[in-house]
Amino acid sequence: MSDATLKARSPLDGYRQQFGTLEIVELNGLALVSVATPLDGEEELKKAMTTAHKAELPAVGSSTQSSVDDTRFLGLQPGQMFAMFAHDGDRAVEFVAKKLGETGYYTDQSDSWVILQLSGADVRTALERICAIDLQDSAFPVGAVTRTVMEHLGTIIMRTGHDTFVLLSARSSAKSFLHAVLTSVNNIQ
Amino acid sequence: MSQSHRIDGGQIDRSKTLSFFFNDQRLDGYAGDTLASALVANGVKLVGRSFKYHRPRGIFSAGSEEPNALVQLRRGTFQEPNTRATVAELFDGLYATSQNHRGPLKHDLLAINDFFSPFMSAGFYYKTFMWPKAFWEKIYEPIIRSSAGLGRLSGKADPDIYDKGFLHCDVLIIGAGPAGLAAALRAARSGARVILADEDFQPGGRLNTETYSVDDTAGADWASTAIAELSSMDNVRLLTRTTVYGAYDHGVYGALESRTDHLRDSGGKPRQILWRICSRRAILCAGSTERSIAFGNNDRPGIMMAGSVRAYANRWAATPGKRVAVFTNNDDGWRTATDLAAHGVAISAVIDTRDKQPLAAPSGAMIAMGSTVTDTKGRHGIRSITLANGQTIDCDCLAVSGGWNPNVHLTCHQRGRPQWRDDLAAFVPGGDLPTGMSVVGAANGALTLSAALKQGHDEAGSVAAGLGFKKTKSALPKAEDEAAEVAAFWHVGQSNARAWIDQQNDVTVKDVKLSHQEGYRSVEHLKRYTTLGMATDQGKTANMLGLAVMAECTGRSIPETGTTIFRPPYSPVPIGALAGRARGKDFRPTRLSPSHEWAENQGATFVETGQWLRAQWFPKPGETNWRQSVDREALQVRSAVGICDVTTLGKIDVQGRDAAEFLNKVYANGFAKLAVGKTRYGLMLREDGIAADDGTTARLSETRFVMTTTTANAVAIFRHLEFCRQCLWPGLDVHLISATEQWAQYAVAGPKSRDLLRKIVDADIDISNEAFPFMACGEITVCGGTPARLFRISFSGELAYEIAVPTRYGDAMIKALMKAGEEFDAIAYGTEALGVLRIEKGHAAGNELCGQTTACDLGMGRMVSKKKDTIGSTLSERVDLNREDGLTLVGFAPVNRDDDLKAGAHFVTKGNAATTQNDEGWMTSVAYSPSLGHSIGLGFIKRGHERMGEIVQAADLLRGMNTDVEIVSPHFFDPEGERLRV
Amino acid sequence: MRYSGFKVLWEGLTGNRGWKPVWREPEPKESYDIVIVGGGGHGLATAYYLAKQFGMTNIAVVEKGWIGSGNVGRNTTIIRSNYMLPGNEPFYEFSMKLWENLEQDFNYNAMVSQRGIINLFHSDPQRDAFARRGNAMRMAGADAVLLDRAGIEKHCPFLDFDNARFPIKGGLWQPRGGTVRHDAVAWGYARGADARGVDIIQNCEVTGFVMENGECKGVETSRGTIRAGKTAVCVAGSSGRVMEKAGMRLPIESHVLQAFVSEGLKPVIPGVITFGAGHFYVSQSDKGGLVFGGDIDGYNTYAQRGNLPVVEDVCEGGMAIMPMIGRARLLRMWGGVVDMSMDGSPFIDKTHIDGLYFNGGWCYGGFKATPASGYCYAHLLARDEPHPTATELRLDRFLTGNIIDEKGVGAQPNLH
Amino acid sequence: MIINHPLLGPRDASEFVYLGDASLIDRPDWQHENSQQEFHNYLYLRDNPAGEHRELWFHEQGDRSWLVVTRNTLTHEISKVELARDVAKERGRDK
Repeated sequence: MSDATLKARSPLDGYRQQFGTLEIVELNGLALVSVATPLDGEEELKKAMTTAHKAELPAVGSSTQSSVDDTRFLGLQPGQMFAMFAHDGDRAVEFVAKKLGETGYYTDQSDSWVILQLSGADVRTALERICAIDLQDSAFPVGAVTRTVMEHLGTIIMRTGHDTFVLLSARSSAKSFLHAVLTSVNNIQ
Repeated sequence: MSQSHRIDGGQIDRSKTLSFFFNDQRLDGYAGDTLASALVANGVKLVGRSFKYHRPRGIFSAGSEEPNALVQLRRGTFQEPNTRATVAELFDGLYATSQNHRGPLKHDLLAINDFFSPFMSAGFYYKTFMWPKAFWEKIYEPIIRSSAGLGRLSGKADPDIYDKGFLHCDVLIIGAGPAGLAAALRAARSGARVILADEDFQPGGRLNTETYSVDDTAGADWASTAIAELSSMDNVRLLTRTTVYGAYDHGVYGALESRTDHLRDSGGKPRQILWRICSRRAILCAGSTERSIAFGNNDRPGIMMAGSVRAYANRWAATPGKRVAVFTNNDDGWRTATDLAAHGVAISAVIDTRDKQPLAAPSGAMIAMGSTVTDTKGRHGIRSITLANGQTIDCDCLAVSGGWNPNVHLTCHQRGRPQWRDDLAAFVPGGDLPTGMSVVGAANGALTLSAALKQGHDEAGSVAAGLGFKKTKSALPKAEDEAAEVAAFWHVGQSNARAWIDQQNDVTVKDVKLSHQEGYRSVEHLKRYTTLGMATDQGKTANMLGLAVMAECTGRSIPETGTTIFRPPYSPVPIGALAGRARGKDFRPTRLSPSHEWAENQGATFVETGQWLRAQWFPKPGETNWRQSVDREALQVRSAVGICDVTTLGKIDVQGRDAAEFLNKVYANGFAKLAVGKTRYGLMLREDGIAADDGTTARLSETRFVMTTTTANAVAIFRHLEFCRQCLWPGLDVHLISATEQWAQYAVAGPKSRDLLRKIVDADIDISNEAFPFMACGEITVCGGTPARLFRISFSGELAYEIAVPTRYGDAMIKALMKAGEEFDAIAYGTEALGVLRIEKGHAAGNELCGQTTACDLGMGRMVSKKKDTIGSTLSERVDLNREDGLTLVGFAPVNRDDDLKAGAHFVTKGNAATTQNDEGWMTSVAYSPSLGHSIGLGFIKRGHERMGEIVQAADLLRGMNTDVEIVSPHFFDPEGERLRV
Repeated sequence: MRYSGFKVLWEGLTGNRGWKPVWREPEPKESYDIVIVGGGGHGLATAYYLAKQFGMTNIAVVEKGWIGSGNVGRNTTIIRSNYMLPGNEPFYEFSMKLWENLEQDFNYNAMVSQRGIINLFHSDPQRDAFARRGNAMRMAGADAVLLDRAGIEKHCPFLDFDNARFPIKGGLWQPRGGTVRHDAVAWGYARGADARGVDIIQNCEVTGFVMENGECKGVETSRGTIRAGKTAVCVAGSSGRVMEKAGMRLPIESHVLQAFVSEGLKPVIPGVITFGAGHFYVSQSDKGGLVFGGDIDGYNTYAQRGNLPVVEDVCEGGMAIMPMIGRARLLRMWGGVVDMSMDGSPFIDKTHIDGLYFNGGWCYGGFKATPASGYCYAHLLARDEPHPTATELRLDRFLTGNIIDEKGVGAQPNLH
Repeated sequence: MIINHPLLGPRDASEFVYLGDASLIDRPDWQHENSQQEFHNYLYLRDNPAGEHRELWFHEQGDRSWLVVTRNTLTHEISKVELARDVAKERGRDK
């Protein structure tokens, strides 16, 4: 039996920086759980989401927000979504399972990603240097979410406000990803 | 001579004097100048040398089509070869030198080539330099190479930085001349997202270089008003200094924006930005390029395109000559005479090939209709011209106009082929334009101002409407239609002297005729044999002439003779810009495991494994070479316990009611009956029956498995599994998600591994051999409640485990393990020791799973189940994959124990010569085994399993070694595998 | 007419009036012993060796466009014999030996320039694979040298040794590798074949095969029927299109390979250099242009053009090992349609149809094979048995499992 | 190139990984009496048409869908994009 308890570390040890009007913050304390829809199980999952979260099943490319709690559902691929909610522990799956029961297959993804939030008036100008997705309002409105690639790194991008975007990229390359974002910011200023 | 050729007017800022250097001579110019216009203003005529004959060359044009005025810009590591002076913006302190001469520009030693020109006609080098054979690489080629080429690279890393970006728009408008501006205004006013790109730093195109007026204001002023309006609209993105260089599939365009080339110093910002523009529609308004006429000695400095001559006068207030003659086959040429005269420049003559009424010309100018220029004089700058009738006329500049070629380049980048228009004596865009592209203005053959404005205006209207934007009032800009008649005239027959077609590559009329004479008659043969149009200007001013002369030779029309295809880029693009940020350490991302920082602090040496950095070994004080560290680490694992970060292995979460059935289909061996809480080694085949990847898969519940893949194949295997899931067996309830990043995983290996882990796992968890035997797995907690996964698997052949915790605890976990291990002399070991241990056990890895070997070759033939439908099982049974004399993976030990084995050596039966015929296999992996005290190897050899004990040669011709090795079992250490079950 | 330095001098002095056409422009005859479909490098070489080595001259080469308009006219001019597998290496080494005597043989200076080729490696497993390859080369009589980092630095001091993402650890060097003036190869073979009586017929498109009770008796063309004892298809890039007219499906996909050339520069690069951790290879032409390329675009296509992602990927590779080329400008980019075969290796074989022969599947490496491909195809056509160095290049090898997969990536053409 | 994804709209082709002819969905029956020939034809032989081509693309840097894209190999024009899973079901692969 070990006396030591394990101390958690975030991918970038809580990065936060202001560049003119543009702010970059590493978001921590968020749980990410992938929910896969069992074959022919979509209806039950929908029901469970309505009862437990008052939330719609998100279409691929968009996200829905629970109206009773802080859970956001990210529609990332057919038959699979991410549930994102505030949670600082390592028991995220249990929380989701408690609500949705056996209507989905769950995999904890909370430790798989580095999460950066970019906000400010220049945010689109900075992102256009690394993001091939058209981020203007008509093409990528608030709430939109998708996986794409930036500087050779797979990235999930979600628009959470008019001038606010949340980027998720693989944890192991968090430093390279931050470097890519910072380079864009430097290059436009 | 300070700006001796500067005249009144122009769009330069005389309040900002800029000084610059050309061949170390200090000169002055003004803001708004290009290097070329500043040189013109200073009366500089000779600016370079031609490629082959090293003939004196002067500025020929005023735009990106320039073939002659190529300079080396800037100094040191910033040195930039082959820069066209005509597009280089002047800045204070600009430093430029001329290129391609030995000795001073004025007295180029290689000018001697010109005297030998009779022997250096087109393709001469294909007919000689063949004897003696050895001389080609040793003598001829080095001489040719050293005199060829133009500018010089610094040979040092490019110090500038570059960036890229993505833009999206409804309408991309290429070119901000009259047509482009008219189109942009209309499209933008309709509310469409517009991108307007122009290569110039001052939009307006020929409105800036001509004296026309639009809407009753001077053209240049109208242009700046239009730009002002467009800049004020937030649905418009105005990109100046931006060349759209290529048209790609589905409305994607490549564009290069120059950001700091016009500045003395980039200030740490990107020099250029490479934009990839996604457009729904594109309107090409690229204008047209003037072409020359071929006549005797038409390549002298001071002989220029007529439109460029007046461009220098009108826009840059610089006259290329004080006594200018004009030689034209069209009305436009005359405007050069009148415009320069208006600036007070003397016009000595206007020679028009057409036999018709002369147009209005300046007084004092000699007019010759239906005449031609046959020859010129003046070594470093033109002094006089000779007419067909033998008359000689003095001039210090000859303005030549052979008509205008629409800039159809981008219309050809996909399948488009230009069509001939007789009235223009030029090619215009043909059918098969890139999807979504339309062409207007001069680029479309509308060579007059009002026609260009109208086409731009109209097309933008219909494009906007087509995209569903509202119709808004937008008036058509008014302008006059100037005279623009032309009568095709290509080259002056009477000239006996050489007449140049391609000024940079020194291709003359004679060369084209010779090409025809020798049978190189297709346009492509002509181009390749004579190098016509292969220079840095891609023949923008030359191709038409060459085509016309070839047509004359074949007696066919120009369209019958063909057209050369324009390929991207429209104008050359720096390789640095195309690479963007991807250089040095930023070439590709770096993936770090959670224990990386800890390993760094231990002084570990790291190695690239794909994008991952992995600890290779952990040197201890006093260890002077890597072998000492690796031997120690391997021995310590065998005798006590070692810890190795295996986080990089691919991990895939496989869930669903049919997960087991799915695994049964993708693995060659069976998985359907794997019990919950158990782990199994799995071998995956490709559909062609070759081994693809291997790993262990653990069953955590009835519906949940955790699969591991090799680090190298993680991504490809996931893709393959998704293919199986979505395309082959969509009826199965199975779901995949990568968990590689979610878990920090450590191998704890060695006789003391259980004792160590007992100090880590929580008390209620029994990991005794009985409760947690070999190949067991389970979800447990460690260090007081932290969730973890424990697998009892072994790559080293020792009692061993792999323990995984959520990545956030990875750093803490390695520290906890090392601390808990202190009392057992635990050590951290890296990938090298990992390799030694697996080779001692005969486990296959990347070098064995090389994509060319079957399960049989690997000694796992029996694992391939014949009782089920598995990827690869059918084709693995093909005869040649199951030959009697097939390869087998076996071990090799040096007969002389002191010999070092080398991977990559080939096996040859003792006594046989090392030849392809005698080749029996190769050594895949080697290591020094500290446990056995000698070098050991794994390798494939024919019939290996039948040849145990045989001595063969490991032939390594590359490293001059031929080692006797004994064929042995690949299981060098603990062959019965007792140690891992205790 | 014989070319020589003296001839050049004489013609120079007499106004270059005496140069004769390098090939005739004959009308197609009604029938030939052999009709070669495709006037590219391989087709012309086949005709040349049939005439010169096997004494067969009643031969026509029919070409849809202008000769040399295929990949011999749009490649990156590299020659090498650095292959690994016994099915390949002897063949490519045979080709290398033919290159070494080519110019004197056909009296045309194709500028065969053996300035060497270096394949860089960046990891120990890569080194082991190159050692395996280098030894296979040496065992087949080719030359190969395994260089360490210092050895590379000596040859190419300008590479990025200090700051590279994937450090250069060494390379496999073939000193006899190099480059050749690609168009001249087609012209030289054409001139040599024409001089020996072969009819080279340009602008003559094959529209079908003449089939009589299951046998191939010639071709239908845009210029009429041409009968033939044997019909030899040699149209790499269009193999699928042409063989489909004979009802054959092939283990081949058509893909586009892009290539690039920079503006002319004074010499900076000695031989051919290949990056082992990215998609980039480069040499410098005698005119001074950097000639470089990388990976195929990766999707089926018959269009001779590619797209931007590969252009950028190639330039990234270039800057990653050679940051000095950043200020050199890319002058021209183009694409060639290549036959990507299922194991990355070619075919020189009879088909199941009597009288119909097939040569193709050269992937992106057909240029270096031109002489041996022509020679071995000629051998097969003249003797009806494969040349000793080409015995494994068979169409049925996937049925038996005798795969020749140098890269070890399996039946996926765009990975080879 | 731009691939108009049925769920996500236009996306740059560089997000995708190409596999090949959509006939790779029609994997033969392993128990067919001539299964080796069948698998050989399935895995190795191609129509390789000059014109319309149905082909498999994987949206690796996207929604991880395998798509069947109908694209002209002469013009690169894309006329149809479907989810491969649906195509596979239509061909009865879920039975």
